[in-house]
Amino acid sequence: MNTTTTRLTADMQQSAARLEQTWRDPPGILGWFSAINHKTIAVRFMLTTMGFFLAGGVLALIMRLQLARPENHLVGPDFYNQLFTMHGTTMMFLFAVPVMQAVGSYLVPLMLGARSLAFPRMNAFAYWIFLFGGLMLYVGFLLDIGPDAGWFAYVPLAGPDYSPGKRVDFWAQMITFTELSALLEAIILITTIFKMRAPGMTLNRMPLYVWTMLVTSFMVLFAMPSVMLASTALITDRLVGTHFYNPAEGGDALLWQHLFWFFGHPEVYLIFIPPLGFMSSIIATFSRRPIYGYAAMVLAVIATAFLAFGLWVHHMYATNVPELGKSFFTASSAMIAIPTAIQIFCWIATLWTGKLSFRTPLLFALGFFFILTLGGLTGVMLASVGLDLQVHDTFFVVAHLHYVLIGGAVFPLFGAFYYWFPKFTGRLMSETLGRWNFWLFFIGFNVAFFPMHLLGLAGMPRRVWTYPASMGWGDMNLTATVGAAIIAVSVLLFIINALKSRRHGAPAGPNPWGAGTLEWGTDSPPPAGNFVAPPVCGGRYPLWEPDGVPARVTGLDDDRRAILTTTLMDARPDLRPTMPSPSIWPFLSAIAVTVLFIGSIFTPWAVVWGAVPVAIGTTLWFWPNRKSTERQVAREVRP
Amino acid sequence: MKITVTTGLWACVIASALLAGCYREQRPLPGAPATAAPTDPLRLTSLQPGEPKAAVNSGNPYEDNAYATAQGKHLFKQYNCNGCHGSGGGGSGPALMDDKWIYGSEPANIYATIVQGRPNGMPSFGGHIPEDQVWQLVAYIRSMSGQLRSDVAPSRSDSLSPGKPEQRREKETPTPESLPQSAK
Amino acid sequence: MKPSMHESGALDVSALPTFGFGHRSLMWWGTFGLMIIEGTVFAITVAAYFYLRSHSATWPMNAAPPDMFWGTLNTAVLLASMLPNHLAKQAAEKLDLKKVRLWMVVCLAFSLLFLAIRVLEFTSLNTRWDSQAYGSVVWMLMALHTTHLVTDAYDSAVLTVLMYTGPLEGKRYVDVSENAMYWYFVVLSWLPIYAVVYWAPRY
Amino acid sequence: MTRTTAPLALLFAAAGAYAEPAQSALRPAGIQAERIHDLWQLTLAICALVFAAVLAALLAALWRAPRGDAATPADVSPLSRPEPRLRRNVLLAVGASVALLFVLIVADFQTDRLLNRMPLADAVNIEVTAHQWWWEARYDDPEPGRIFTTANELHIPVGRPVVLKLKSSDVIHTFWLPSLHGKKDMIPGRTALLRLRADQPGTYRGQCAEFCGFEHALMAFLVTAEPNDRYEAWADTQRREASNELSAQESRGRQVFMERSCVMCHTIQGIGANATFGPDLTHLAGRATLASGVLPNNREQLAAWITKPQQQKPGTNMPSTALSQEELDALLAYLGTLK
Repeated sequence: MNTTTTRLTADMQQSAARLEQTWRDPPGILGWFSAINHKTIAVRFMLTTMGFFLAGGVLALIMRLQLARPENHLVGPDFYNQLFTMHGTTMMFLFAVPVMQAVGSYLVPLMLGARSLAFPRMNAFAYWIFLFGGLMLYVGFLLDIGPDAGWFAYVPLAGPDYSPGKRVDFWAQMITFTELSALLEAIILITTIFKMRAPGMTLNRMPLYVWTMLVTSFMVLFAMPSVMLASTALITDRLVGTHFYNPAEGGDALLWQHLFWFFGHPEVYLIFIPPLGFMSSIIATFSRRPIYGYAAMVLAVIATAFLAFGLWVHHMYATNVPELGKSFFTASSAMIAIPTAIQIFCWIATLWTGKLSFRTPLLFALGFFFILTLGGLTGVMLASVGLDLQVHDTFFVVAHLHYVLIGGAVFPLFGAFYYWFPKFTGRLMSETLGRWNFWLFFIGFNVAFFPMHLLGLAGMPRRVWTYPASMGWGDMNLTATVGAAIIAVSVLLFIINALKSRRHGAPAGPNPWGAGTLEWGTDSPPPAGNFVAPPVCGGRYPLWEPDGVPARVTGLDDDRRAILTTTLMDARPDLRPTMPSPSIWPFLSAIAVTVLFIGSIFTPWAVVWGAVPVAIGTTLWFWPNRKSTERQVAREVRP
Repeated sequence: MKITVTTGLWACVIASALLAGCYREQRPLPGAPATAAPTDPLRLTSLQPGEPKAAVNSGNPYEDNAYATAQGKHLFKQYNCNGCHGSGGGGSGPALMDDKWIYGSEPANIYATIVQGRPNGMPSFGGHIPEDQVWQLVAYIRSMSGQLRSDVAPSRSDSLSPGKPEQRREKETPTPESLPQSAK
Repeated sequence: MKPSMHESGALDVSALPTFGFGHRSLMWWGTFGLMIIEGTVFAITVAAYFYLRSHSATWPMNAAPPDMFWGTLNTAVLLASMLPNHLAKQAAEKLDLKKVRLWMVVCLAFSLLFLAIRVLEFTSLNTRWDSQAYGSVVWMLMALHTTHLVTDAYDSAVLTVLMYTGPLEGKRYVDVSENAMYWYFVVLSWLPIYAVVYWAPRY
Repeated sequence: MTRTTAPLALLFAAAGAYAEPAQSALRPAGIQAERIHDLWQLTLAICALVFAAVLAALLAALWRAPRGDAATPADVSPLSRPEPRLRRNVLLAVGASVALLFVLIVADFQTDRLLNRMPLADAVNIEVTAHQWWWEARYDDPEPGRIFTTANELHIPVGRPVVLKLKSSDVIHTFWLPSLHGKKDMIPGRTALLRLRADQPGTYRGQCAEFCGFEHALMAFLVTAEPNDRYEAWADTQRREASNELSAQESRGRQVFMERSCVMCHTIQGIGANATFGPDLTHLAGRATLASGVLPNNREQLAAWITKPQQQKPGTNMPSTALSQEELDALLAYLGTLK
């Protein structure tokens, strides 16, 4: 397939060299901490989240070993409670949500034909904050300060009276870190998607994946403030004696549950919606045709986002919810299945009329259909008040949520890694290992989690560190543990495959899959400035357009970080702003903020004295440099 | 480069883990604490010949453990110490959150007071309350007058709040004091 | 798609301006995002306020409602500060450095004033954060908004200094204009909070 | 049940075929659990159908679609022309899903209504208070003299409605007795009502379903449903105080009870032990289990539970009590008299 690289003229080659010079990250250890190129940060972000994914997986394995036999004493209740709290917290806050934003922060600019993300320094800052928050949690865990009140930290158990010490405070501050990072990423992505699309990429030509990231980012803006408020109130209850959750002084334990689930349920969709975009990219490419029903897909995603805010109470049926309320939340919880169904049917229609090539990415996408559909259907069961009263807080729910999150998010995510790995590294991953990886994961997953449905119905509650032999749950638990081991092997294969292919994989070239979206129109891995010449977009699948190569943009300086911004709706060329250059200050500011947050766990005054270094750091981050400013002024064109 | 630094970060994590685990956060299950000192001989007065006897410092290990101190707080309520001592503010029994200590402020003194009882109404709980629970109570009682680190002392309870939570109280410097009038 | 894009192989954009105001600038979208987030935080806190109120027999719980004087005065000051703020914004969009400097300084003076009054507001709330849930949520509302006052005052201070010392370029005027927009948000978001903190306990 | 779902149903039935005493949502023994179980079977059938249909469509698509690879030119014509057949089929599929969902929602509303409309004539009122980590049950009665308290093992009459008033004394617990009804949270500062009725005599196991700390896993209880006369007889025994005709060793045991830590937490009616921090032991010997439904109530277990409870339930609030063999024997002998 034609690409820009195959038709470089001599002067374009010089220009490409200058661009590389302009956009690449500074060398050296200091340069490493000053890096702001969206691809550099995104790769670090992805590696970090994968690290947390593995950590959370190890915790899960220990839990499965403990539960493999009844009345097992491999670990005690104290450590077990820390294990499942850390597992849930890690997977939800340190893996699932951030990994989606990490992948997005790599792909979105490339898919839009942009040179960079908006606010690259803020992007670096968001990464460092996330990293420090996650490390804080794990250092605490290793020092026996691991949170032990569940990832949902229900008060009063997580409150000052029943969770003494600093364990829960570390958890609550970790929330502050990760939510801050996620909120910043959301702002960055929204701005990028609205203002930095290639000329001609009207909203209705935007790749479906970009749509999912746009919708997800907006959901973040509305969902995450809720949990930040909740955890702040929790920490003030614990540290300065406020009474938000103290019934004796007019507070209310359910206030926590409302605030938490108003965030917590949309969060599931923050995790689930971007993978819908992975699915659409992979299915289109490997069935050699556009996704059927573009408009329906977009509207379905938007509908999901709206409904997601209307069903948090279905986590609280067992509390005293008034009947009418329950009916409303039942209806909306069941209705959210419709948009997902629409998308599934559109994908099946696409496959039905496509020319299929069964490469590993498509295999993972197909795994989604089996697992997610099952998980979605158990979700419909949980939406019903009657059934929920029986299976709520049992292993049935554990099975359900893993079917939804692993089937709905992790399988497409793995597919996405196989699909875009060539773009990240310039090399293809091994197909053989890929197939082993997929089949082991698929089988292991079902062996591990299907029995949990039955366990739940047979009366086994969640979050139990052990169970009496007389309950007869032993065999199914043993089966689940075997399945967990199989999953571990397959993930190990994935790591081996990635490490091996990074060095010795088959060279990919710009577009190994013959895909249609812009990120495949540049080298693999892309140059520091993403595109030697920014493309102009002629359709939904520009690389599939009759003329193959999109027309390109000229007139952007290549000796400074000039980018093109376009208008909101129909992406007409608008401005030529200049992006900021690399800086150490985002990193240093992140450290200052970390000191403030951790300090405030021990004394409220940290908020005061900790604010000073933060103010200094952010000011120096913002403060312009005289020389480059003069260069800017020289070439300034006023509106 | 990328790899080395990431591994470096993880190395720091592991290293910090190898530091002595954080005793403040452990959840020691019932069973007498490792090094609880023998109790002070019964002394009904602080008057003594010659050099004032140096305060016995028993180093109650529970005073560095948030969980044990919080357990002490729960026991204080369950064994109805509030009945006489209010929530530390005092009632028919002396206040426990002030700087006055009739029978000494050291853990060993308080232990003795609980185990042996004192004239004028303090019953002897020896044998009734297991030793480790007594030490938990001792730790909590000292937190009431701010003797413990603020990261160990309990925060507010889920009940009517009598005032500042223990962890926010200023440290009172204990002054021995003769029996109150009422007791004479 | 406009024909110009397909006539030649290239689309020349060298004539486009290098900065622009309002929603043309990336900065505007960044600020817009912040405003959504913080607006949501305020909204949810207010919701929590009324949730707690709906579970309590008496409101405010064994405490007198806050004294009106300082809060009302501060509301007036905040509203008044929108004028210099508006003029600073206009001046920035006309790239008029002298006026920008003038009105930014006036804004700064205002921010010092309302921060001072805010301190007095805290003394007249008639409850403590650790007295009961009512006190907690009132202090939470006030603390959240005060944080915004402080940060906004600090941002404006830094910008003002920059306006005097330089180095200056066109997009700094955009920063001034976005800072002004954020100021609007801080002032206008205060009105519902003022209503909740000072009037809700009275009705 | 359709043919597709029959094997599935078996599979799930298998899940119910375990544990004695029963603790399974699939073995309802009371009207409320029955209703939920009916809803379950309908939902299971419909969901199984949908799942099968989606999978069939997918496999058909994979089977019939031609193969291609990266070199195959992509067919972009769908961007410009409509695809009426796909449109019709997708719309049909969506329509079918909406219809089935609607059926489920209606069935659910119906079930929910029935659950809330259970007849309550001549009901037994029990106030159940959850503690970390045991259950206190106070049987209410218009005559204050007939009110009595027990722990961890409830008896209820078959066929009579039971109204449980659920409370918590510390953190959130959840009362779950799957054979008779679904869950209800016990939230500090709030009271919840749970209405149920046992229609088959038997002993059913229940368990705390909300994570509540160390011993959440081992916080169980038993409910024995028996004919009304047997129930009334049981209730009368519960109302009696501990007997005072004791052998020398037994009265020595009572002395141990009063002089050691036991008396600090436990009540025994009629001997002046009135602490309520732990379960009421007035009729301990009459119970089948110890330690909130996890240990069989026999001499060895009881001895172990008194001397080293932390080995049975790490983190429990029961302190280990050091007793000489003589004291222990006496205490066990005395506790044995508490029928």
